[in-house]
Amino acid sequence: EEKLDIVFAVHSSASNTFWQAAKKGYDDACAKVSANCQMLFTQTEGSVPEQLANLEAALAQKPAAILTSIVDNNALDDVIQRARDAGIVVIGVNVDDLEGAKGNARQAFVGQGFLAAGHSLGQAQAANFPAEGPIKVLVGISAPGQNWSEQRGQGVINFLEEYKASSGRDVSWEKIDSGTDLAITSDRVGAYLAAHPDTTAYFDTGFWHAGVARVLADRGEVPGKVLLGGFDLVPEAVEQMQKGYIQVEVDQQPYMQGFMPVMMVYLAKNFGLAPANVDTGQGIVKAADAAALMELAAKGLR
Amino acid sequence: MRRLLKISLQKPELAAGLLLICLIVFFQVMSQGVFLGVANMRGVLGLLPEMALVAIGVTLLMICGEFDLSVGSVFALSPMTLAVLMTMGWGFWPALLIGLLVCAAIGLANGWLTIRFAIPSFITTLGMLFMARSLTIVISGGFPPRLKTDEIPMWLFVEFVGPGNLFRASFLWFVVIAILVSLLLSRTNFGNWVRATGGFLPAANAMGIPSSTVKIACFMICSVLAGLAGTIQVLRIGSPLPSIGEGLELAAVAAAVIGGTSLLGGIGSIIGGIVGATLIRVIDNGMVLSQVNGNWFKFAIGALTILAVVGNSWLRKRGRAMKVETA
Amino acid sequence: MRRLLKISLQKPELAAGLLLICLIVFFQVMSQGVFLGVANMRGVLGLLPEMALVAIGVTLLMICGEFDLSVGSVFALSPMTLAVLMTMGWGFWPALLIGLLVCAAIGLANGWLTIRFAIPSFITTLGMLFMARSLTIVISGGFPPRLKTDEIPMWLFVEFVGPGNLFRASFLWFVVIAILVSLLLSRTNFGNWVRATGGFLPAANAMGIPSSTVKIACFMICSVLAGLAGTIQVLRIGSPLPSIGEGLELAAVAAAVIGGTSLLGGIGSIIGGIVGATLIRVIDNGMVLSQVNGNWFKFAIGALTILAVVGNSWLRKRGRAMKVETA
Amino acid sequence: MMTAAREANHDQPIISVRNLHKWYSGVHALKGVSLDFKRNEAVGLVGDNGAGKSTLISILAGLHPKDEGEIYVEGRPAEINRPRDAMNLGIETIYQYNSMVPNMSIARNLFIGREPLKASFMGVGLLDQARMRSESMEAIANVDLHLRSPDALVGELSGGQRQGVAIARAMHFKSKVMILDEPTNHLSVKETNKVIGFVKSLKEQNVTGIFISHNMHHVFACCDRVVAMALGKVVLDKPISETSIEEVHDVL
Amino acid sequence: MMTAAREANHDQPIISVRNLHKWYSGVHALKGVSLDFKRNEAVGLVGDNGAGKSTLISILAGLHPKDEGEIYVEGRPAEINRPRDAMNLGIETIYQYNSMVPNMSIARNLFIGREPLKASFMGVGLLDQARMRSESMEAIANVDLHLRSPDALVGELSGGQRQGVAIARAMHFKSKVMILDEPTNHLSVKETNKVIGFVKSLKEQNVTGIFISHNMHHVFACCDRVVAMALGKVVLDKPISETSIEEVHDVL
Ligand SMILES: Nc1ncnc2c1ncn2[C@@H]1O[C@H](COP(=O)(O)OP(=O)(O)OP(=O)(O)O)[C@@H](O)[C@H]1O
Ligand SMILES: Nc1ncnc2c1ncn2[C@@H]1O[C@H](COP(=O)(O)OP(=O)(O)OP(=O)(O)O)[C@@H](O)[C@H]1O
Ligand SMILES: [Mg+2]
Ligand SMILES: [Mg+2]
Repeated sequence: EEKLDIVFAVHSSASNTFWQAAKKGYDDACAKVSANCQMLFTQTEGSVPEQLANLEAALAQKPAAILTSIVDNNALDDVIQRARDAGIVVIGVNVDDLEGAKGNARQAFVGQGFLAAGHSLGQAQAANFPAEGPIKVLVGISAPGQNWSEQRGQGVINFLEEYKASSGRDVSWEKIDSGTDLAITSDRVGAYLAAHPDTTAYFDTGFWHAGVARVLADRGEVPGKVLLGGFDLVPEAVEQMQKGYIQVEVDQQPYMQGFMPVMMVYLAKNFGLAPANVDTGQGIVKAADAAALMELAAKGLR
Repeated sequence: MRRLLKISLQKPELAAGLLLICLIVFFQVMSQGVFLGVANMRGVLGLLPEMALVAIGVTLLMICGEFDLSVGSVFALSPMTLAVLMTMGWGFWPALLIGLLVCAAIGLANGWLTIRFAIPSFITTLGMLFMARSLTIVISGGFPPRLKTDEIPMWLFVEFVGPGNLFRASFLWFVVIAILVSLLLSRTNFGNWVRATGGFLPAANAMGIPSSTVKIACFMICSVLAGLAGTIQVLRIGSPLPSIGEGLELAAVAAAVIGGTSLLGGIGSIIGGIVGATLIRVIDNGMVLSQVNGNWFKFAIGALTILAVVGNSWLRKRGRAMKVETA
Repeated sequence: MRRLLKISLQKPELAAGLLLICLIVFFQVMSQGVFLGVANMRGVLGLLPEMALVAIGVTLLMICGEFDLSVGSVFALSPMTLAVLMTMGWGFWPALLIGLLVCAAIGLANGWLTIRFAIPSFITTLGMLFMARSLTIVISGGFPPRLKTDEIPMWLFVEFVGPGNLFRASFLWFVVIAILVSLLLSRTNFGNWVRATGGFLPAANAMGIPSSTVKIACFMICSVLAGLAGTIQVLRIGSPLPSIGEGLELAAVAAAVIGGTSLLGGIGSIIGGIVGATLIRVIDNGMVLSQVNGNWFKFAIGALTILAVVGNSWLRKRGRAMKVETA
Repeated sequence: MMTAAREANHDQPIISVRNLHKWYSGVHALKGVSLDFKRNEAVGLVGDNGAGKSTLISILAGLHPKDEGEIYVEGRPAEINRPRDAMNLGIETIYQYNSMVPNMSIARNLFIGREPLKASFMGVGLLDQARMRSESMEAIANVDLHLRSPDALVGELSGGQRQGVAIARAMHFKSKVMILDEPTNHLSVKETNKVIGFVKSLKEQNVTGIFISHNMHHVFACCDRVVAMALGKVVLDKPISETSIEEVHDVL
Repeated sequence: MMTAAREANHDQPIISVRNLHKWYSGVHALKGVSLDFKRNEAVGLVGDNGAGKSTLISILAGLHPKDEGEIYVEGRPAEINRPRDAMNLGIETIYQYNSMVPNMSIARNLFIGREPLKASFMGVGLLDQARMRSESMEAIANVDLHLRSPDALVGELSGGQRQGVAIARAMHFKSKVMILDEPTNHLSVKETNKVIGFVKSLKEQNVTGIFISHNMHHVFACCDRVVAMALGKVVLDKPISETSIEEVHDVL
C-alpha cells in the first residue's frame, strides 16, 4: 500500500500556538494512518499570498490531499479548483469561505468560521454582562487588515448589534488596534482601561487578553469587574480563567481540526468515502472548565 | 580566459547567479525532479515578478544611498485604491492610474521629507510603512472589497502566456521593466548621477549633480514599482487583501544585498537585485519541495540566506585573489 | 547662556529629550490627566525597561557600525531556553545562565560570520532572526511550557518596588545597565574603540584597534541584553510564548535613530537610544489614551515618529545656526 | 545698452566679494572678506592652515552658503546656492578633498554631471560611452598621468593618481574662472609642473585662475597676484611683481 | 649568544625587505622590492604617482598583506598581519589618507588605540581624560598648530589642520621606526618646516625615519639616503651625498 502524501498549508506562522496544536493533531493522525505529511506555515503571520505560494508548491508535488484554511473568499478559489482538477482531495480547515461550499471547490470543511466564532464569543460573554447600566465594550483588533482578526472582531460586533436591538439596553463599543504581542496588548488595553474605568468588557481577537488579565491583577482590580474574553486556549489564558479574570474563551479544538481531516483523507482515498463537514464544536470554554483543560492544554491537545 | 573568469567572479551579481544555479540543481535533486517540472515552474515564475519588481525599485534606491521600508505597505495600498475606486464605479484604467499616482505621491513624500529635513530615510519610510498600511485599512474598512474581475483586462497582467503556458503576462511586464531600469542605471546620465549620489554624496554635490532631485526620483520609481507589483499580485489572487506585502521591506532589502548591492549606497546592479529576489523565491519554494519540517523551515531559510551571501563573498574573494593583470 | 543652549540643542539626545517632554505634556492634556496617573505610569514603566534594554544594545552596536535584526528572536529564545530547562528540572539560576549564554553564542556567531566572511551584518542577523525564531519553536515544541513561577525569585525581576509601587524591579536593572553601558561607551578605552570602529573603519584599523574583537564584543552585548530583556518580559507576563519580540528589530533601530544614532555608525549615545525607546512607548501609549480610532492608530504612530525626528533635526539645525563661538 | 556698458568696462572684476562672513556652527571662519578677481588674472591665495581659504572658495563654488556679504559676478549680484549655479556662472573648482566618487570609474568620474549624450529627453539621455572613454584618455594624457584604463575605479588609484584625475577633469572643462584648492598636493614632480604650466596658460585662454597653495615657489612661478589670508581675513593683496616670498612669509 | 651576536652587529638593518610582491586584484603593484633600512637613518622614498610607495609602506605597517617575499625586523623574520603587529615591533606610521576618525574629537583621535587609563582590567579601563586633554594640547602645540580646543571634531578641521593632528600623533608616540607618507601635503610653511625638523631630529633620538614626498627639496633637506621607485620596482638607492636632485628626477 502506498503512503498517502498530505499537505496542510495554513495562513499562520510557526510561532502561533494555536496552529502548533493543530499540527500536533495532524502529525498524530498521520502517524496513525502512516501518511507522509507536511505542514506548511507562512513566514509572516496571516499572509495569504505566502499561503498561496506554499499551496502552489504543494500542488506541484501532486499530493493525495491538501488541507488548507480558507481565509479569503476569492484568493484561494483558483488553486483549490486546480487541485481538484488534478484529482487531489481538498478539505478546508479552521476557516471556510463565507459562502460555504458554494464559495469554492473544497470538498468539506472542518472547523468553525471566524465570524461565527466571534459571534458565539460575544454571546457567551453577554451572559456575564451586569444586569444594569450601560454596557461599554472594547474590541481589540489584533491585526487590522488581517482577515482572521477583522472577521472575529466583526463577529463580536455583529452580536453586540443584535444584542443592542433585542435587549434595548445602552450598548456601545469601540475598536482599537491592540497588537499581537502580550506586552504590547497589555500596555495598550491597560492604558485604555485606565482612561475608561467604566468599561464593561474587553474582547480580544486572539489570546493576548491574557496579558490584560495580568494588568488588572497588578492594579488590584477584582476579577470580573472588566470582563475578558478571546480566542484560543494557551496555558496563560487558562490560568487566568482559573483566577477568574477571563470568563469565556473560544476553543475550536485545534487538535481535532488537525486530526479529523487526515482521517477523512484516509477514508476517501482508501474506501472512497466522501469527506464531510465536521463542526469542531462551538467551543466555548468557561472558567468552570478551566481546571480540567489545563492538563490537556499543556499537552497541546486543546 | 582566466581573466574573464576573474572579472566574472568579481561581479557580485554573477557570483550570486552561480550560486542560484547551484541551488536550483540542489533542489532539483532534493525534490526528485519536481522543482524544475512545469507545474512548479509555473508557480515560481508566476510569483517571481511581484517580488522582483519590488526588488528592482529597492535596489535602485539603495544604490542611490537611501532605504525604503514602506514598499510593503505601498504594495497593499495601490491595489486597494484601485479596488475601492472600482467599487465606486470607476473604470479600471483611471483607477489603476490613481492607484499608481498615490504611490508616486508617497514616494515624493518619502523623498521630500528625507531631504528637506535631512533625516534618515529609514525613519521617514518606517513612518510611511505605518501610515500607508493604516490608509489601506481605512479605505477598505478592514475587509477586502470585491474585485470586479470582469471589468479588468486580466490577460494583460496575469493570464498565462508563452510556451507551455509557463509564464504569466506579469512576467513580461517584469522583463520589460527590468531591462528599462537596468538601462536607465547603466546607460544614461541619470544612472550615473544615481551612482554618484549614493557613492559619495559630497562629491556628487560638488560636481553639480542635482542629487535631491535624483533621490526623489528614485524614491518615486521605487514606490510606483512596489504599487504596480502589488496590483499584479492582487489581480493574480483575485482579492485586494489589506494585509498583503507585510514583511516585504526586509525581503526586498535582503534581495538587493544578496545580489551585491551595498547598504551604504553606490554599489549594486538591477540584475543583482533580481537574482537576489529569485534566490529568495527559489529557497522558499525549494524548501517546501524538500519537505523540511514546518518548525525547522525558518531555520533552513535563514541558514541558506546566510550561506548564499557567504558563498557570494567567498567567490568574489577568490576572483580578486586571482593574479591576472586586468588593467 | 546662549552658548549652553546652543551646545544642548546640538546634542541629538537632548533635543529628543525636549521633544519627549513636549509629547508627554501633550498627551497629559489630551488624556485629561490619565497619562501621568499612577495606573498608567505603572504600565508604561513596567514595559519600558524591556524595550529600553534592547535599544541600549542595538544602539551600542549601531555606533560600532553594525546592525542586529535578530534581537527580536533572541528576545524569545533566551526565556524559552530558561523555561524549557526549568521544566526539565534545572534550577532557575543555571537555567538563566544557559539562556544568556545561548544569546552570547548567537551574538558571537553573528559577529564572527559578519567579520570572517566580510558580509553585511544586515544579512547575517536577518538569517539569525529566522534561525533563532525557529529554534525557539523547536525547543518548545510549539507550546509554551509552563513557567514554574514558584521556583523563580520574582522580586528580583518584576515585583513592584519604589514609592507608590511605581516601578518594577526590572526598572532598576535597566537603570544600572544603562549607566554601565553609558560609562563603557563614554569613559573607557573600549568605548573609544567602538566609536572609532563605527566612525571610520579604515582609520580605526590603521591605528591598531582590534576592530574585529570590538565588533564581536558589541554583537555579544547586544544579544545578551536582548535575551535579558526577553527573560524579564516573560517573567512579567508569566508565559514564555514563542512569538514574543516579533518586529522588535525595527522598533529598536528606530529607537536608536530617533535618539540621534547614525545608521552609518560612529555617532550616537546610549541615553539617546533610551530616549528614543521611551518616545516610542509614550507615543504608543498616549495614542491609546487619546482615543484614536483603531484603523487610524498606525497612521498616527507613523506620523508622530516622523514628526519626532523632524523636530529633532530642526532643533539641532537651530542650534547649529546660533552664531556663538563655542571653541 | 547694458551689454555695451559691460563690454566697455573691461577692467571690471569678474568676481567681486564684499564683506563675506561665514560661520560654521561654533567657528567664525570668514570675518568680512572683500576681494576682487580681475579678468584673465592668476591669483595665488595663501595662508596658514585654517585661515579660511577653502571656506572662501567653497562659497564661491556654491558648496557652502554664505552668512553675510555680497558676491558679484561680472558686475551683477550673484546668488550662488548650489555648485550648479557656480558652474553656470562659469566658475569651475577643484576641491581640496571630496572631489571624486571612489566607486566609479575614471571615465565616469571625469564626466559626472556633464555627460556627453547621444540622445536626450528632458535632460535625461543615453550616454555616449565611446566618447567618454576616448575623451577621458585624452584628458588624462594631457596631465602626463599614465593610467591603465579609463575603466579603473578611482578608489583603487594611488593618492597622486586620484588628484591627477581631478586636475584632468578641471582642465577638460575649463571655464571662465578656475579655482584650484591645493591642486599640487600628492602630485609627482612632472605633474606638478604640468599644473603650474596650466595655471600660467590660463591667461592666454582668457581664463581667470585662483590658485591655493602652501608652496610659495609654485605661487610665485605662475601667479600675477598674491592674496594672503590669516584667521578669516585678508592680510595682504599685492601683485607678484611688488612683493617677495619673504614678505608673504612675514605676514603669515 | 644570539643577543650578543645581534647587539654586536649594529650595522644590521632594522628593517629588511626581500623580494616583496603585492597584487591588488588586477594590479601588480610591487614587483619584487628588496630594500634595507638601517638604524637611525632617514630614508627619503620618492617616485612617480602609482609607483608603489604607499603600497610598500602599508605592507610594513600591517595594513595590507603581502603576497610574496620576506620582511625581517632587526634580523628576525617578522609576520606583520595587522597594524598592531607593526606597532608592537616599533613601527609607527602616518598614512597618506584615512588616518583620523572624523566624528571624534582631536584629543580622542590622538590617543585612539593607546589611551591613557586610570585603572584597567583585561585591557579595558577608565580613560584618563584630564591627561588626554593636556597631553593632546601639548602635542599639537609641538607642531606649531594652533587649534581652538582638543574637543573639536577632526571632521570640522581644515585640510592642513587635520594633517597637523596626524603629525602630532606620530611625533607624540614616536617609536623605533617612523614612516611618514607625504606628511607635508596640506601643511602650511611653518608646519612643513616643523616636520622637516622633526625628521632631521629622529636620528638623534635613535629613530629610523622613512619619509615619502614628491618634493625633492624636502627630501634632500632632511634625509640621509634616497630611494626612488618606479612601476613597483626600486630604481635608485643612494646616499644623499652621492646623488643630486637632478639625478633623481632623471630616473623617474
Ligand atoms: N565643516 C566645518 N565645521 C566646522 N568648522 C570648520 C568646518 N570646515 C572648516 N572649519 C573651520 O573653519 C576654519 C577655516 O577652514 P578652511 O578649511 O577654510 O581653512 P584653509 O584656509 O583652507 O586651511 P588649509 O590650508 O589647512 O586647507 C578652520 O578653523 C576650520 O577649523
Ligand atoms: N586598493 C587598491 N586597489 C587596486 N589598485 C590599487 C589600490 N591601491 C593602489 N593601487 C594601485 O597600486 C599602484 C601603486 O599605488 P600606490 O598607492 O602604492 O602608489 P604611490 O607610489 O603611493 O603613489 P602616490 O605618490 O600617488 O601616492 C597604483 O597603480 C594604484 O593604482
Ligand atoms: Mg583648505
Ligand atoms: Mg601614495
